[in-house]
Amino acid sequence: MRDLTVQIGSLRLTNPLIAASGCFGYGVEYAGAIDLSTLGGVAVKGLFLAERDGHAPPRIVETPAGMLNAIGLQGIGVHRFVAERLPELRRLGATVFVNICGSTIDEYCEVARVLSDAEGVAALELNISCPNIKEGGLQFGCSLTGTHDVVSAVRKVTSLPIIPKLTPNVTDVASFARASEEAGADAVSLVNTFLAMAIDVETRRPKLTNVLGGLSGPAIRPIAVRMVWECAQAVKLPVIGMGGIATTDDVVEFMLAGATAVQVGTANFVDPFIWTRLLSGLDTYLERHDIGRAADLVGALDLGHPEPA
Amino acid sequence: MRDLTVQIGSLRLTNPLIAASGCFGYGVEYAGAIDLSTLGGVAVKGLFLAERDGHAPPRIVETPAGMLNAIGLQGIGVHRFVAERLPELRRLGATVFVNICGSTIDEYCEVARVLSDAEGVAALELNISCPNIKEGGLQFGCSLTGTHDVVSAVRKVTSLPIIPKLTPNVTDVASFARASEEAGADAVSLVNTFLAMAIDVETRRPKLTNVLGGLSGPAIRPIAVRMVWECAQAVKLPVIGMGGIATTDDVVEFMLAGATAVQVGTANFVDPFIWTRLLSGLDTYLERHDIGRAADLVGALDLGHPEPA
Amino acid sequence: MIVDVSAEVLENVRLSPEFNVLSLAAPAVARLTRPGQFVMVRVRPGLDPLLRRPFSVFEILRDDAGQPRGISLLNKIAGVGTGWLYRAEPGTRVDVLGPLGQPFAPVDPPAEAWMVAGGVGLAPFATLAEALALRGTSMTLFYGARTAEALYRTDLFERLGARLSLSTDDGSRGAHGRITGPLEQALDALDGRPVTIYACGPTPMMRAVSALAAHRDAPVFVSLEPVMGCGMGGCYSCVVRVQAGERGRFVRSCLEGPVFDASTLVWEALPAGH
Amino acid sequence: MIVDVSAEVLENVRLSPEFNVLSLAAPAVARLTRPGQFVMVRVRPGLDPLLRRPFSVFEILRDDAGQPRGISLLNKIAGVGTGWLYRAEPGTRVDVLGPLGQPFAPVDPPAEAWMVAGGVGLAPFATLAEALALRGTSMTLFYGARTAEALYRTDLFERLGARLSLSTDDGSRGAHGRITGPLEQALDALDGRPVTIYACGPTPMMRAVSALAAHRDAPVFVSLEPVMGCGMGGCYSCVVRVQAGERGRFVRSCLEGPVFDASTLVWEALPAGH
Ligand SMILES: Cc1cc2nc3c(=O)[nH]c(=O)nc-3n(C[C@H](O)[C@H](O)[C@H](O)COP(=O)(O)OP(=O)(O)OC[C@H]3O[C@@H](n4cnc5c(N)ncnc54)[C@H](O)[C@@H]3O)c2cc1C
Ligand SMILES: Cc1cc2nc3c(=O)[nH]c(=O)nc-3n(C[C@H](O)[C@H](O)[C@H](O)COP(=O)(O)OP(=O)(O)OC[C@H]3O[C@@H](n4cnc5c(N)ncnc54)[C@H](O)[C@@H]3O)c2cc1C
Ligand SMILES: Cc1cc2nc3c(=O)[nH]c(=O)nc-3n(C[C@H](O)[C@H](O)[C@H](O)COP(=O)(O)O)c2cc1C
Ligand SMILES: Cc1cc2nc3c(=O)[nH]c(=O)nc-3n(C[C@H](O)[C@H](O)[C@H](O)COP(=O)(O)O)c2cc1C
Ligand code: FES
Ligand code: FES
Repeated sequence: MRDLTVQIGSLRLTNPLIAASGCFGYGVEYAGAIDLSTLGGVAVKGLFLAERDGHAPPRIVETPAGMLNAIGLQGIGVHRFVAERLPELRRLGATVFVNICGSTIDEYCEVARVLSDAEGVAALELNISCPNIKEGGLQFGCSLTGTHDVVSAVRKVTSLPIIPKLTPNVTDVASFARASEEAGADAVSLVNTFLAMAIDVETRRPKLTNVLGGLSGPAIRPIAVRMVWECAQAVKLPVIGMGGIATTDDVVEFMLAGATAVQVGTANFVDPFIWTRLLSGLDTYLERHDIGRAADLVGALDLGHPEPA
Repeated sequence: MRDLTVQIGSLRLTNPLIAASGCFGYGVEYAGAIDLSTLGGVAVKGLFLAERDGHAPPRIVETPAGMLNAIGLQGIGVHRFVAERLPELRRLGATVFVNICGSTIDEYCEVARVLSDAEGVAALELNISCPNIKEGGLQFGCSLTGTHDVVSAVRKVTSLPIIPKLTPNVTDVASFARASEEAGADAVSLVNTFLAMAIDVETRRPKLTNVLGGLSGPAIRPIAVRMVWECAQAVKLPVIGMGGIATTDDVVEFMLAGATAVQVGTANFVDPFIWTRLLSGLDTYLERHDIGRAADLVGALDLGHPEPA
Repeated sequence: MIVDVSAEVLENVRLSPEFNVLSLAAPAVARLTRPGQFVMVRVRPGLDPLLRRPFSVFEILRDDAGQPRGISLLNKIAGVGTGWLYRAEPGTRVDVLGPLGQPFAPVDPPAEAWMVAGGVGLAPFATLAEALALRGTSMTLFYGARTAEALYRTDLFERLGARLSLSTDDGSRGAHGRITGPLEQALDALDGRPVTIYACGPTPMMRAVSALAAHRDAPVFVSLEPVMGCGMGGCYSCVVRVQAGERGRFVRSCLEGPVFDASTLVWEALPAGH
Repeated sequence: MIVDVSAEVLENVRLSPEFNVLSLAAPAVARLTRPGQFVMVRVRPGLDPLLRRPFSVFEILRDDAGQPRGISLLNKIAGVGTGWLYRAEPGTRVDVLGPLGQPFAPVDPPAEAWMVAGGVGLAPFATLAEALALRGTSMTLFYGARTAEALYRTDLFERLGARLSLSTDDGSRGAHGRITGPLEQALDALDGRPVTIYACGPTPMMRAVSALAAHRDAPVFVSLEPVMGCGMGGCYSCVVRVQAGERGRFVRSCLEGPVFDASTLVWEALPAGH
């Protein structure tokens, strides 16, 4: 096995593969399929301070090479998470990224405080990019000052690494990475889902109860890769890339574009055993290309005038 | 056959199906596969004033349920188009939408003037959204004032219907529809392609010579439908919707979301005989749902609290 | 334990233009499956369709020595995925992830077990009937369909000793009308005998069964079929509302179901079904 | 005329772990095809892969009465689409759009025709050889591959009266080395006889052939294989640079090619090939 470790700020990950938030439950659900300690990290489902009901079903719809979701951040709230799930995650040896949400800046801060006091949280991923809820989320994620304000407020209340998760539903995603950097973030992660919709032509109604949902999966990968590339050039912070990763080649593609680590969401639904395949695939890739460390892939895209391919 | 006609400003189309620009050559290439006069319209490849070479190949790459292109607007220029292609298009009975480009506002205006003086042009589609070229395109399409300025300048030099083609690479596409409306557009069309990239992990080089390309095809449809829906609510102008249409259901979906007409691009590559299938499919749909006119579908999305589906 | 196997199609018996039974070489899944559990099937390689589809395990296939060698699915065409499985030829492969979900708890004698199936809702009952037969529980299959031709594989259940009570919408076999008719009569004739009811079928049917039985204090377990994105508890797409506090709460039916005690569900919040 | 047919796979002969000949029931395409033309094949339904793949028409298949009943493709695995076509079982269907592109112009006697094929570049020459045989043009197939086993279907060409000049990289059959070796010798031995050369294979090979022949004033027509998005002139993905003015200009090889007069191409601008 080559050296797969990567560094996100002060955090050393055993490998660059992180389960994406909202696509891996609270992690414990997958303990039967994969040894969680073998993952670079586990980003748990987005948490508000209080429990949340989420949207009425139908909550997902399949689309070409992708899916829409409007779960509406159903969740048990940060207190129950700390009491009921975190101990189990620690026991399983997971590196826990907690995806945190808020309707107000105060709520983000309060959630961050609770988690900072808890044992076993590796980093906070600030969800300022959920397209499916009215309050919070995009309200901050689509405004540069909103992004700056949330990040700097949370920065003040925690010493955990903070990773704003950026939305792709903006003109210039790199400027949001910059705003995050200036506000004291330790890394940025992207992309969250693309705001989208689907209509049932027989009933003439939206297919999702929530009307709008977020597009994820392989369909969006080429846009996500471009955005990761833009952000990696714009900031010194590590970038955590995601959007449609389903194969080892996809992992490598994001890393070449500048991602220090990657997250896998939708593909885990299709194949919960994907992790071992991606890990061994990455190792094989490094070996075939005689690259010593996975970290050497980061940003190694070769832009030199492409030899006529 | 039901009444399939739709109205785009002063222009009456025999049906809502238009071949998308850049996906149908100059139209004449497809005369062997389809009687061009049976189409609602034919949007020809984007034209600058002068001939253009375009980008070095590879110019396309396939992606999950989509493709990237960076053609770079290779073209014969507006003068040769008028002299060499337009007469043939007229003879074939095509309703010609000319997709026009410019590096400067003056160039847009000059191209518009030349086409206004020519015989057989039905409308001008203003390409302010090509993601693959340095000059023109996104430079106007990603700025509200840029959009407003180009549209109002062209408005002054032509009485042809003008249809700015909007880019999806913005935070709030509806505001660009509004800017177009205020500047005197007759309709808006969207979406152009999503800025994206793909990397060859074996060579570690971009798959496209141009590095970046535009994502089109079924992959983007759910985002495009959402954007069409947003624009249709924001402006009184007719909206021409596109992005990933490949089946009759897709056509209907866009119309329900608010599109008065639709364009089909990538799917025509896969199936140049798609047009007759979509036309008869639309007719069958209207019959099955006992809807008299295709125009009645426009914006007929039912948002009433979705009965638990 | 959950496994993912690339399973060869052993046989595809088309029962009608809409229904087929697909036999799959998946011994590992077969060994682990308990009554009423389901699997997530990736119908073909590639990204279209992207997601797996949930299917009840219909039969546990056994070799001559009685060892589990695979499972079968009772498949009804609903769209692209089920269409592929209808056409799948022997020799091709599909990925099968499972077994998943909470199984039925087979009731012991002296209680009777009544299985109420509507259409493709027959699927989870073959495994349950096997388990009931092992326990010696007396059982009846109430099974309704549109026509006589659409009542499939009743032989399986007869072989296990189940009584049949059938109905068809057109009266071509069994009682005329919905299966809730014969069920209600049977309930009225119970005369104090304890019975546990298991139901699977269209949501309105399951709801009606649940209402009928509630009057008679007979426990009802239903197997729900909501849209499922992952089957593993990862996505929260499959929620149904169960009673809790004032408004109830959403639980994931892939983890806490698909089998639910009917009396715990908030039926009004359930999608009317497909 | 261009047609799109849903063609049944009649036969799939696997020549090696990499190459196969796929016979397709596509009489309409077979009737229309001229030498060296290609078709765009949708390898399977659904959106993955999305685009069609270009293939030379290899053989025109005829029934006993000599009527065209289909075409065959000489397929080499390069990725997902060609992989599917390698595995395609008889009875499945693929969509075939064509015939497309500019055909070879078969030369008349007394000129000789030399076909120079590298690897899968053999594909467009079976139809050309048929046309040449009809005209009574004397022909030679120069055909190079890695090993003796990778020289396929030479029987087809012998049957049509072509002389064979073979080469293998490992010397296991024919000359040792590249096919340009035997070709150069033959050119040197021409002694004023008029010859027209047709070449298809890796770009460096075609370029070398073109250079060799240019010295001897022999016209060379090459069949190029760039990436093609549509095959119909719609997308401008398939351009190659031809000489014009100072810098040359891009032309669509699906419309103006795939067959080009080698002397008109700007070889430096051609992708090195796959
Ligand atoms: C636990 C469980 C067990 C099931 N067991 C069986 C079984 O044994 N046999 C069987 O034939 N089917 C079973 N189903 C239903 C089956 O999963 C769906 O019919 C299937 O997913 C539809 O996929 P498709 O690709 O054919 O349809 P799509 O093309 O995806 O959709 C076509 C239509 O089917 C509807 N649909 C989507 N998901 C479901 C769903 N879960 N249930 C019903 N309709 C749906 C869609 O809304 C759409 O209207 C089960 C479902 C669940 C949740
Ligand atoms: C006019 C024409 C005629 C052709 N005739 C034949 C033929 O008779 N037999 C045959 O086997 N092949 C032929 N080819 C090549 C064939 O089209 C490609 O091998 C095929 O498109 C690759 O598809 P894939 O899905 O297998 O590969 P993908 O999975 O799409 O890609 C795999 C690799 O193949 C490369 N590739 C993509 N397109 C081409 C291409 N056009 N040519 C070569 N490599 C490509 C990709 O860059 C990638 O590296 C022809 C091509 C053209 C343009
Ligand atoms: C069902 C579902 C639920 C999600 N929930 C969350 C969430 O709670 N918080 C969050 O930041 N992202 C959420 N996401 C977004 C994913 O974490 C990820 O950013 C996105 O899906 C793109 O990656 P993918 O294509 O690999 O799925 C969710 C995505 C899906 C599909
Ligand atoms: C190869 C290619 C070339 C294109 N060229 C143009 C163009 O010249 N002008 C333009 O406005 N849009 C151009 N487009 C965008 C399409 O017109 C259309 O907006 C987009 O592809 C989305 O539709 P689709 O998914 O149906 O292809 C091009 C798209 C493709 C795929
Ligand atoms: S199906 Fe994903 S949580 Fe139940
Ligand atoms: S392949 Fe599309 S123009 Fe040639």
